[in-house]
Amino acid sequence: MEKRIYLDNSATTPVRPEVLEAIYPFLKELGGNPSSRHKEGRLVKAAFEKARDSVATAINAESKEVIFTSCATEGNNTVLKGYLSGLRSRTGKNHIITTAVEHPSVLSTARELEKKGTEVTFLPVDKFGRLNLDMLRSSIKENTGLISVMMVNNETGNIYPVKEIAKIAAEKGVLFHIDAVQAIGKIPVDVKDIGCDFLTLTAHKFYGLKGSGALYVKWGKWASPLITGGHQERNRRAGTENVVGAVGLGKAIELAVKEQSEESARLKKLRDHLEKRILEEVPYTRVVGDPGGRASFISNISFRFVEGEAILLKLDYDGIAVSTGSACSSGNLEPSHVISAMKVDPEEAHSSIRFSLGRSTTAEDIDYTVERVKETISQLRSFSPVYDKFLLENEKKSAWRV
Amino acid sequence: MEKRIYLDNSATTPVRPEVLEAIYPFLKELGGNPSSRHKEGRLVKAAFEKARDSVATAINAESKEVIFTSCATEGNNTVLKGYLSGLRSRTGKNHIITTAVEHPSVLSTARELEKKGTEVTFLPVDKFGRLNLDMLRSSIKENTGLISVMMVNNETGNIYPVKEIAKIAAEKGVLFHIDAVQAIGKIPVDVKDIGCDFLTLTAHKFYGLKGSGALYVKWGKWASPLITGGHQERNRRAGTENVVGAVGLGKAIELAVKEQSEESARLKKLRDHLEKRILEEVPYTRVVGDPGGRASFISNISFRFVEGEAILLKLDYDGIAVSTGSACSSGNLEPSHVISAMKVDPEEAHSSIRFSLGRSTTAEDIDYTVERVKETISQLRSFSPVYDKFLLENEKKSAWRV
Amino acid sequence: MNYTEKVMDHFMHPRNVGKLEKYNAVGEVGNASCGDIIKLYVLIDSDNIIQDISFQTFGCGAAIATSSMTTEMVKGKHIDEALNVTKDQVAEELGGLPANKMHCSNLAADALHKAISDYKAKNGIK
Amino acid sequence: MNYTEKVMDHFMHPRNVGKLEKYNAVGEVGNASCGDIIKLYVLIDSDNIIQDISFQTFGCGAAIATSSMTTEMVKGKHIDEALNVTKDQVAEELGGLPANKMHCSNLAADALHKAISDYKAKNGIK
Ligand SMILES: Cc1ncc(COP(=O)(O)O)c(C=O)c1O
Ligand SMILES: Cc1ncc(COP(=O)(O)O)c(C=O)c1O
Repeated sequence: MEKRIYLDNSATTPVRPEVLEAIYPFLKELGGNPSSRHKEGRLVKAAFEKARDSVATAINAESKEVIFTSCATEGNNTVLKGYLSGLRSRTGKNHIITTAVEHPSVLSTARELEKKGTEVTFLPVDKFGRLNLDMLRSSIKENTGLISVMMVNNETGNIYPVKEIAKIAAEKGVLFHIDAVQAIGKIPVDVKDIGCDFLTLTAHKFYGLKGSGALYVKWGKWASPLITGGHQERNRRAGTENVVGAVGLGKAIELAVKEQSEESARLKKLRDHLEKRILEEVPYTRVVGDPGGRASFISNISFRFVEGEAILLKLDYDGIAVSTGSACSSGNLEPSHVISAMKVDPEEAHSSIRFSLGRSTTAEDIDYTVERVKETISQLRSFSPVYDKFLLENEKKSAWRV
Repeated sequence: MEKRIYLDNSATTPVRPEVLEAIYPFLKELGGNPSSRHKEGRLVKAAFEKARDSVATAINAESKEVIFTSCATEGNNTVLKGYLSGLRSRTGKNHIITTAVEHPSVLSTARELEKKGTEVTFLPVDKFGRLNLDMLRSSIKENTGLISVMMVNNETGNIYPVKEIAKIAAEKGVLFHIDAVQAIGKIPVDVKDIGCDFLTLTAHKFYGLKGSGALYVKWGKWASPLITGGHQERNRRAGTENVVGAVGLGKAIELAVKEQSEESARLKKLRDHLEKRILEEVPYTRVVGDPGGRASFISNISFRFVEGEAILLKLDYDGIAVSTGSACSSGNLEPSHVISAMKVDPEEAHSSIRFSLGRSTTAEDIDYTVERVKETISQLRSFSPVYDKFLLENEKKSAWRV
Repeated sequence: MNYTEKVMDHFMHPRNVGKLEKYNAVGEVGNASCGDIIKLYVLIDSDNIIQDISFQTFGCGAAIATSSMTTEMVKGKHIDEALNVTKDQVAEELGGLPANKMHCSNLAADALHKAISDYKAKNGIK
Repeated sequence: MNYTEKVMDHFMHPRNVGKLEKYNAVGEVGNASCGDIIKLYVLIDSDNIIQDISFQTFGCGAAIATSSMTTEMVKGKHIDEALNVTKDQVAEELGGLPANKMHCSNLAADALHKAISDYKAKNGIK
């Protein structure tokens, strides 16, 4: 493959060498079933449980509070569906609160629950993507069972005040779920410090394997499983264990947390440089997101007058991988629900590009990217009818002023 | 690791070298998200879809009828729960028929549905584990929506007449789901020839990776997803795709099907030899299962007067991995539900051992195993109170006869 | 959801791009909220032949490629002949389009219809 | 659900196994449907000391190991002292047992109680 600059680390990350090394024995010879009683089983079980310990340590949980899943989407479904059906039947609580900027795995699931009779409040955000905690507090009702808010937004990098939300939830006796997918390895994630009841994560966002995730459930808060069958995972998630995925997740999260502060600082510098140059050198651009609180590896920039997919394809041709919105909504022609929720006007919503930096990103990558972005945007604007109209209107305005 | 003889291939199989080779590039460098539009995404997408084609080809389905899942347990849950909730709301049909010998991923799920108001018929089996098709036919009612029967039993190897069942189901307008987990690579599996609506499989039973499976859904028969979120898998299974798992599954199933007839014949010889020797050389043993129709790689043998776990542990110490019942029910102290359903008396039900052969099994393995089994059984019987009592009673009987 | 090579070629190297110096017909369709706006500039001569044509497009790869291809397909044609060019033909010439791009982003033919009918109206052509 | 080394040792090399040639007390507990049957043979001398003891067990690794350990723990003890040996002590001596094996498969102490109370009844000991 020719030299590529991969700036789509929010969509997924490649497997890092240490993870490959950790899983290799389980691909090469250790093929037992962790539930088996014989030596082949016990060897694998030991590694599997060690991986669970690593996940627990990384988020300051206890091992028995960690359930391996096939991905964060499954984890989010488990909390929203499994939890709710359990809670509803026990307590009658049938209202959940979430936000308009959640990942589809929460949002669509909440919408599905809504269709089936659950009451759902989707909290709006302001133009920076920020939540209003007073609004959150006042939307809690007698029958509110669960609040689900993400920790870091996957499109803007916005950081949500989960600790404050946890406090509100606790005061009101409401359970609190966090989608921490984009937070692991980016900002500290400590379930005890935050005080949440559920937390989901997925390995492939921090150099583990796709198809492997974990769900933290505070001890005592378990409700009912999404996937039933065998006795795996203390009856909380049936199915033969994804050993390779879990061992990889254990190693990946251990390294992600260890390297977090240094790597975040490094990426912040690169990200800030990227934004500074683009904002200075490409007119009619702006950063979409919360200037006061974003994780340091994402930059969502809108390039007025041109459409995102066209930018993406041109940069791809130049060897640079970026995205418009989230990968799992590609194929969707609507502008991103996250950007739309921020009351960005539709034309601008179609014009935004997410740059997400990662371990491979260098300063040279950023400078090369800026050069290609400049060229691409000016090319695309050269035949944009929207830009043309804008220029004409500006001319008129100046003419008047003269 | 010292020389081991792995006779637990029904629990899981190690990854075969060709599969490792196939997935290696996706662990080493190709780390994109198949839903991404850029080159990193497209490269991975192409391999992912090729894997889907391989699965489709292997079971004679069309690619769009294949949904990748995290395991057969998820697949079975999807059919039973997703399907049923969709069907119930559309047609009011709320009765399903399954058997007493299904895997827990079907059985527990059916029981859970039962608790929530679905009517479930669990068809009994005879002492050989066989179903009565007349009984099946007559248990179909106006409101029967789904029949779920496995193709090959994971404990006995019994083959169930899915083609006949499909015919009955079709006559009565009932949908038919097959758990084909233990059938792939063991007997031919052709969804068109069988005429089923759903079929589940899991990669790790035929040398693919744990945590990766597929669900066949006949085109037009889709109801509703278990896991909701992004647009992956044509909106039928959300979550970032397990690329490594799927690519491995594609390669594994391709090889499994290609080698099926030759490998089955080879294993049949070895299995028959194992049974012949054990039955001849170890008294008070018998094969549990259907003498007229078993897949050729499993042998479930009961060793009267001794308990299965003790046999398992002793053989394990001697370097031989076998199992009592299914791996996912280890930790369960009940005798196997499959053996119990065959009206085997409780003491004998506790005495059964499953030998499941696989690619690594050689004739020497089998002969060594027989020797160790002989020794183990005679040791354990030497202090079995049940055996002692049996001998005394026999002595008395002979004394009377004199 | 991949584009054919032909689509990518027209996207990367769009033909007849920008605004003609001289034109006597204009057609614009689409709006920003659906993500695609296409504007055609057409120079029609006295024999009603499309002497020249160019486009401006705000939109995705498919929108740009179909705009480019449409202008190529109708340039030099009599306007009535040009009106026979359908979206399906444009897509076919491009070797196909992803299903979800077939209708939303394949708007250049509509823009052409608009341009020509305006032109006809203005010039009293029936 | 793994066994400790001590459990495995007693399982692989069970002590006091089989049926004593000479015994004057027997205790049997368990049944086949729960998967464990333990039978103890005890030789108690005139001072009510357990001179010898052996076991027969139908059961899992834990059942065999706890049987073996129990016989070791009570051999040479006065019967009243032997009655003080609890299941928990047996499990502890073995370095622990998996939770689900703690009660179902740890039956040897029960068998001993049975053997001794029968012996006491037969011999008019209170
Ligand atoms: C017959 C049968 N069905 C379903 C399963 C479930 O497969 P998995 O554990 O990969 O979900 C298994 C094996 O575990 C099985 O043997
Ligand atoms: C914020 C967020 N939540 C959930 C997910 C779902 O993760 P997965 O696709 O691995 O299930 C993603 C990424 O895809 C994400 O960015």
